[in-house]
Amino acid sequence: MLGLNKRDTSFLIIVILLTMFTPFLMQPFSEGSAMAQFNGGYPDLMAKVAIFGIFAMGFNILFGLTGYLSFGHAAFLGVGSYSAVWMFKLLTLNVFPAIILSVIVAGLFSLLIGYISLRRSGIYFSILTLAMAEMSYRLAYSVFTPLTNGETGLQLRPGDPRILDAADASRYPNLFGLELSTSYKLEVLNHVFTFNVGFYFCAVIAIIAFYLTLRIFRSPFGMMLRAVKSNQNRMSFTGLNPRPYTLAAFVISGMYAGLAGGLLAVMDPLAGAERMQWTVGGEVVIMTILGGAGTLLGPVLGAGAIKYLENIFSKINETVLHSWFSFMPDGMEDVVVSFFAFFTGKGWALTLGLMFMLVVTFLPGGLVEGGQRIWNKIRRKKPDTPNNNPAE
Amino acid sequence: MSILEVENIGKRFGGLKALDNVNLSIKEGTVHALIGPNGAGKSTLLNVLVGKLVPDTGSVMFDGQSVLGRAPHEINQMGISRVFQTPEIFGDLSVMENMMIPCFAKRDGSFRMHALERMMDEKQIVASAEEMLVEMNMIDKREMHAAAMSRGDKRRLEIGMCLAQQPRLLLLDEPTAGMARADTNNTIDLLRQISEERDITIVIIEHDMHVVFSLAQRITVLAQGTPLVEDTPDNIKGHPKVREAYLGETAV
Amino acid sequence: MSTSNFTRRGMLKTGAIAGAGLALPQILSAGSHSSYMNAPTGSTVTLGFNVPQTGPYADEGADELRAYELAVEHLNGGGDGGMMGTFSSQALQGNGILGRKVEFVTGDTQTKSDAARASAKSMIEKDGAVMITGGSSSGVAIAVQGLCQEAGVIFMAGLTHSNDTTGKDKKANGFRHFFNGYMSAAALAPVLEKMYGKDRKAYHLTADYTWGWTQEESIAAATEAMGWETVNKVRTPLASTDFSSYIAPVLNSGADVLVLNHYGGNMVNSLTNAVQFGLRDKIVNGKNFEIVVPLYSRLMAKGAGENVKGIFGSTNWHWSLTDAGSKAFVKSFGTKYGFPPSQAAHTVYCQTLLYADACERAGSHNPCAVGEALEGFEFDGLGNGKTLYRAEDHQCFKDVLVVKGKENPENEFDLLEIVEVTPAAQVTYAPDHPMFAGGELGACNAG
Amino acid sequence: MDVIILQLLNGLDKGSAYALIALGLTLIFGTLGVVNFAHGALFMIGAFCAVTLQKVLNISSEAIDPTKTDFLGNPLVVKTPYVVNWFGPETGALIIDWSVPLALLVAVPIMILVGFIMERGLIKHFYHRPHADQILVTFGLAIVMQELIKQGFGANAIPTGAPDAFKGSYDFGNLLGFDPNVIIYPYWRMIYFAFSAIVIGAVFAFLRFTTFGMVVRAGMADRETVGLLGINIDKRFTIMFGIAAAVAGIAGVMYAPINSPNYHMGMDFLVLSFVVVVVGGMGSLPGAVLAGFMLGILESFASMNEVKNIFPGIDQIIIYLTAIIILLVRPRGLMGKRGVMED
Repeated sequence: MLGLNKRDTSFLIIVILLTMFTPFLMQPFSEGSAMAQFNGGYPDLMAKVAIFGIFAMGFNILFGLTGYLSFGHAAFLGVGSYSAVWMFKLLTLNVFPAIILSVIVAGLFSLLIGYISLRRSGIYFSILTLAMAEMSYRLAYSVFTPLTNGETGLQLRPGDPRILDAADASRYPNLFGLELSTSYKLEVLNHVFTFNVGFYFCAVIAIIAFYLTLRIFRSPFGMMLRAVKSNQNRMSFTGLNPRPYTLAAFVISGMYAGLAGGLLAVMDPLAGAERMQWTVGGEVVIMTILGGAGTLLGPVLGAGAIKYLENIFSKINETVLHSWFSFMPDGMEDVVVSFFAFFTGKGWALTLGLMFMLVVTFLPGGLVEGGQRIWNKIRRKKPDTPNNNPAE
Repeated sequence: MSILEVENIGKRFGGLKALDNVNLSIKEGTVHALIGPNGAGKSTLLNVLVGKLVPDTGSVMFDGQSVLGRAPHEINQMGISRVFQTPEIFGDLSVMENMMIPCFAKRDGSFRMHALERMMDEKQIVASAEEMLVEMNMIDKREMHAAAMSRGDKRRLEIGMCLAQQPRLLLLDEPTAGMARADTNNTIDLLRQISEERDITIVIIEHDMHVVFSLAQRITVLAQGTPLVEDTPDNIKGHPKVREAYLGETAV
Repeated sequence: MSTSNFTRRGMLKTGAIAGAGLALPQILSAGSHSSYMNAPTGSTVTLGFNVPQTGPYADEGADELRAYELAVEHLNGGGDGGMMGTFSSQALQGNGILGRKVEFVTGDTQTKSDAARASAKSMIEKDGAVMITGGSSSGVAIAVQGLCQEAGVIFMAGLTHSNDTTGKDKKANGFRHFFNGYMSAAALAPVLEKMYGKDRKAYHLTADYTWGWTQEESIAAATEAMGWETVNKVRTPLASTDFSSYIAPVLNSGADVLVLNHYGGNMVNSLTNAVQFGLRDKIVNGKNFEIVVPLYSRLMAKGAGENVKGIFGSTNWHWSLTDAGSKAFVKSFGTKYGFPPSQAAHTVYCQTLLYADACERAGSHNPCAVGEALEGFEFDGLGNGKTLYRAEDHQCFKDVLVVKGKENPENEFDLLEIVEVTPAAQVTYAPDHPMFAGGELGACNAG
Repeated sequence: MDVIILQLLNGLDKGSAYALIALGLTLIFGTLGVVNFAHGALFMIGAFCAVTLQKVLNISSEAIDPTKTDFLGNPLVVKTPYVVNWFGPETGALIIDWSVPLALLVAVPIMILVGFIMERGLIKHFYHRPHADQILVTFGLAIVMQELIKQGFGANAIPTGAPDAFKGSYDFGNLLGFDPNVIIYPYWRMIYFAFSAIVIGAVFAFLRFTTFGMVVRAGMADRETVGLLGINIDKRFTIMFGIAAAVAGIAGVMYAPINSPNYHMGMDFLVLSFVVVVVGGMGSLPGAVLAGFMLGILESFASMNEVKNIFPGIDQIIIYLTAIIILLVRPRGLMGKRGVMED
């Protein structure tokens, strides 16, 4: 189906199902229970996971397949966001023109940066991309303020021209009139599930992006990219110039980043310069490695893990901890709470750092390898389980 | 008719003369061996031929066209393939994929995306890759991780990958180094077959004189970056200067 | 990764929901069940405290959080009531807000617009917060203010000093108690004139982003109006950590005053560097060389150590004020935490009380009703004297403190001394003042 | 002319800070082949050695002074540092005043120990892993280190002054025949420059004139061969890591009076120091030092308004722009070696 073999088709279907049921999967705990704090099924987080999943998927096409480690992909994310918001301001709040422009502009920008950076390899390439992204960030924050609105970020204003929109059209990003912020809530057995138009929009695009990634992985082009990573020497002694292949991968991943940037602006029409900072570019590197570089699902898992940790752990403050451990005797409760407070709330970054260290040390293949190990253990216990292990 | 003309090649590394005024003419359809002690400049010469090194002086003409100043992949496209001393294959890819890449290169030497095509839909390429694997006697290993194979198998694969491109000139850098005697004999047979059936010119660097004298029609002896003598194997065997300088220390 | 396992679980779930959905069909769309976003339905109301907990302003954030917790305690009738006793409006009863117990959620802005908005969104979408407050920088404040306007909740800004927050980026749902760059300049200029005279040459070092520019614009205009000459304005990159190459040429320029339009880490480092270069020991044009830091923060002044001694600046509030409100606040904060509150703590405490009070007076949490209750609201007893929440731009107009780094501090908190309390009238400007023009409040949004 | 001399001084001073950090980073790159993103954190921990020593020296006995009150109106608690109690007011005050130079003595053993633990406990498992993994694990470590420091010391900067004797600045203007005040430079920055020069010189001398250094240099040139010689290169790598950590640490200690230390100062320097190392050329110690000084000087000149008026915002990007140009003109940076970190 869709040019995929049977195994990949079932893999794609599983991914589609997982994505479509995200509002349930990320909301496992009932309202009011102590564990409700860990529910992540609200629109913003779900959409962020989808968007950063796209970002990481694209990055993985470059890094996972060719091995070129770029620290500058934040620049394309930022450029995508700026393009989308400008489109909102000038033309229309319909999301399609904005997203299309984001992808195009990011593609052109990555062509320029890729053309220059790919003249070098290894750490020299990494530093070139880092330098260009950091330059973009700093200029966007200061000198380019008329274009980017600097520190405050580019945002919508009532006075924007929006020449294609009717006077009574929606004032928020919309899908032909349907506002992306519209949500439907389903209350079942004390669970509240939120179905948000914006999330499903991002989810559909993420699935399309995933499908394209799958096709690229399975294509001769994908094979060539892996060949670049494996042995550039043999590649050129086989009559193939690696440069166009790496550049194509760079531009494709830049376009994915631009798409993600555009979607960020669609979900929340504000584009800030911080999106271009090297820390954001570093974040996508981390997502990809954490999930499993070069695997199909790994980068998405990595993106989910980091965004979840950032948004959920940072909200577990001492008051919440006290409410969890209130059953303990007073002195003990304080000790336990102050221990956990070290890792949650304002200490969430510590947990993040520890997680990087543990995963990289013990699971060199990232979270996907962890999943595989667990799967293998289960399989060894039940040898008759069918061998269905598509998340390679 | 000579296919490769090397004239006055000189290359210095700092104060060291790696190649000094090398002249060489390779006849089409022959097996030509380069021998000489370590450091004689054999590998440096090969590196010049494939575009990995740019010489300080001289010219290299392949089939009437200059090779110098071209990138390695362009030289390869002209019809020169090379087998390295340590096998250079795509270790992270399967054996089949390793073989498909030169088949692709043969068809699309210049860059084409193929990004949304299915690899297995490339029937012609799959077929020719499989054919080559059969010929190399490796078809049963097609799904194997290339890096996991034995050294001998890697060498066979590399030779197969070069042949898949149907080159006119094949350069081999010590193809039997570190091989057991049986493997060496297999390799000799393979190379002889290549030379005779496929009409491919072969330049081979080799220390094992058994291999050299079983295969070569012409032999050039290099010493200290410069050709000492060039002749047929029989004459080389009896050449006093060569015996003294090189073969004297080697049991023939 | 065992994807097939996931599917099985996913299938089970769907089944269960389909069944339950039949039994209990209750599909709601936003706003259909109530007249405004996140209207509290039970016996509690949730506020969202969105402060920097990581990144360079984490200490300000921590102090804000302390003040929030104190405010919640007071609103719910705990503690000594703090400024609730001195607040001129006596609508608050100590029984929560409108009889609902106040609960809160916290989040980390990381001092980044994206993270701050994500955190605010999660408070609104996940926790049902009806008001968002906090922050320690203008970029974040403006970003979150815009978000709250779109989402339909009230935003009570924390520490944000840029003119734009209530200028060109003002929003109907956003309110600022803190003062701004213009007010700093208007309060400082007369004091500088008195101390340093009319004939001065000023050299500006300015953080190269929006807040820095509005601060520079404000202070340059105010000092030029009283006769000072601006010799040079130099922009410094936000990411700078070492200002030596910007400080070194100052003396060479013939200037005799250095104005540091810096905040946070920039301010600590540029001031430290300026003192290091011995600028303050020099005599230029026959006068002592002076340094001015328009926006002072005690927590940050601490980072610059002894270098702040004798240096003028302005601040929103200081714990050494002796009015009843300030004393009550310092007492309850100091008793609870063991040290005096910062200006960031003060402003967010006031904002929380002001919000609760407006709800009481409006009789609703509806953002539009609350906004209406805050607009044009005049009050006293929150530490800054008589204050007006101006309806036109949602900016508080109140007395501004001009302070000086103390020469002989008595303890580690005693870093600043109040030189003058500039009355509100002197720092008030027209709503359409050019430095604030270009924006419009728009209509309030209730979601 | 005076402005140019002034910015040259500045550039040398900035450059010495960059060079010193890049030197330690290159030692680890060159010898161990490890991309250490925690190097900035080591620099930061060095600075906090100075902060901690200052705090330790200020540990005080407490007495209540009933005549004064604190901010809440309670009787004031008067604190007197134990050092003052033990050594008398003058000597005690002097010891506290000299806490930064004294911290060097504390920092060296602490940093070597931190380096040993880091190398043995973590880094050694990553010698044969991809550089991306090394980056991730050391980045994680850097986050953990800085979060721990934040939990202990807070997020705001902590003033850590130079001894009184070195406060203030020297007027070069008079010396060189310019107007007074036009070229002034702080004493402590000059000390920092001299200190950097000494440390850089010491590291070079150590590598050149000791057997240990020769083995390490051989290891930098060709790691495999040295391993084949039967030399216990592991032990030397550990020691090398300790030395690199100590260099970063003492650089941090001496930097504390220039800018008050805060927990994220390491991250602020991290990217910059990587750029310096790469511009210098991977694995080249002289390259790192040269690049450090070059970028420092360029940055100083770019911050002048005369330059900024021609190229707006040039001071924001000068370092990155220079890095790009140099890498495009010289593929392996100023003095890089072929094949180091190119794959």
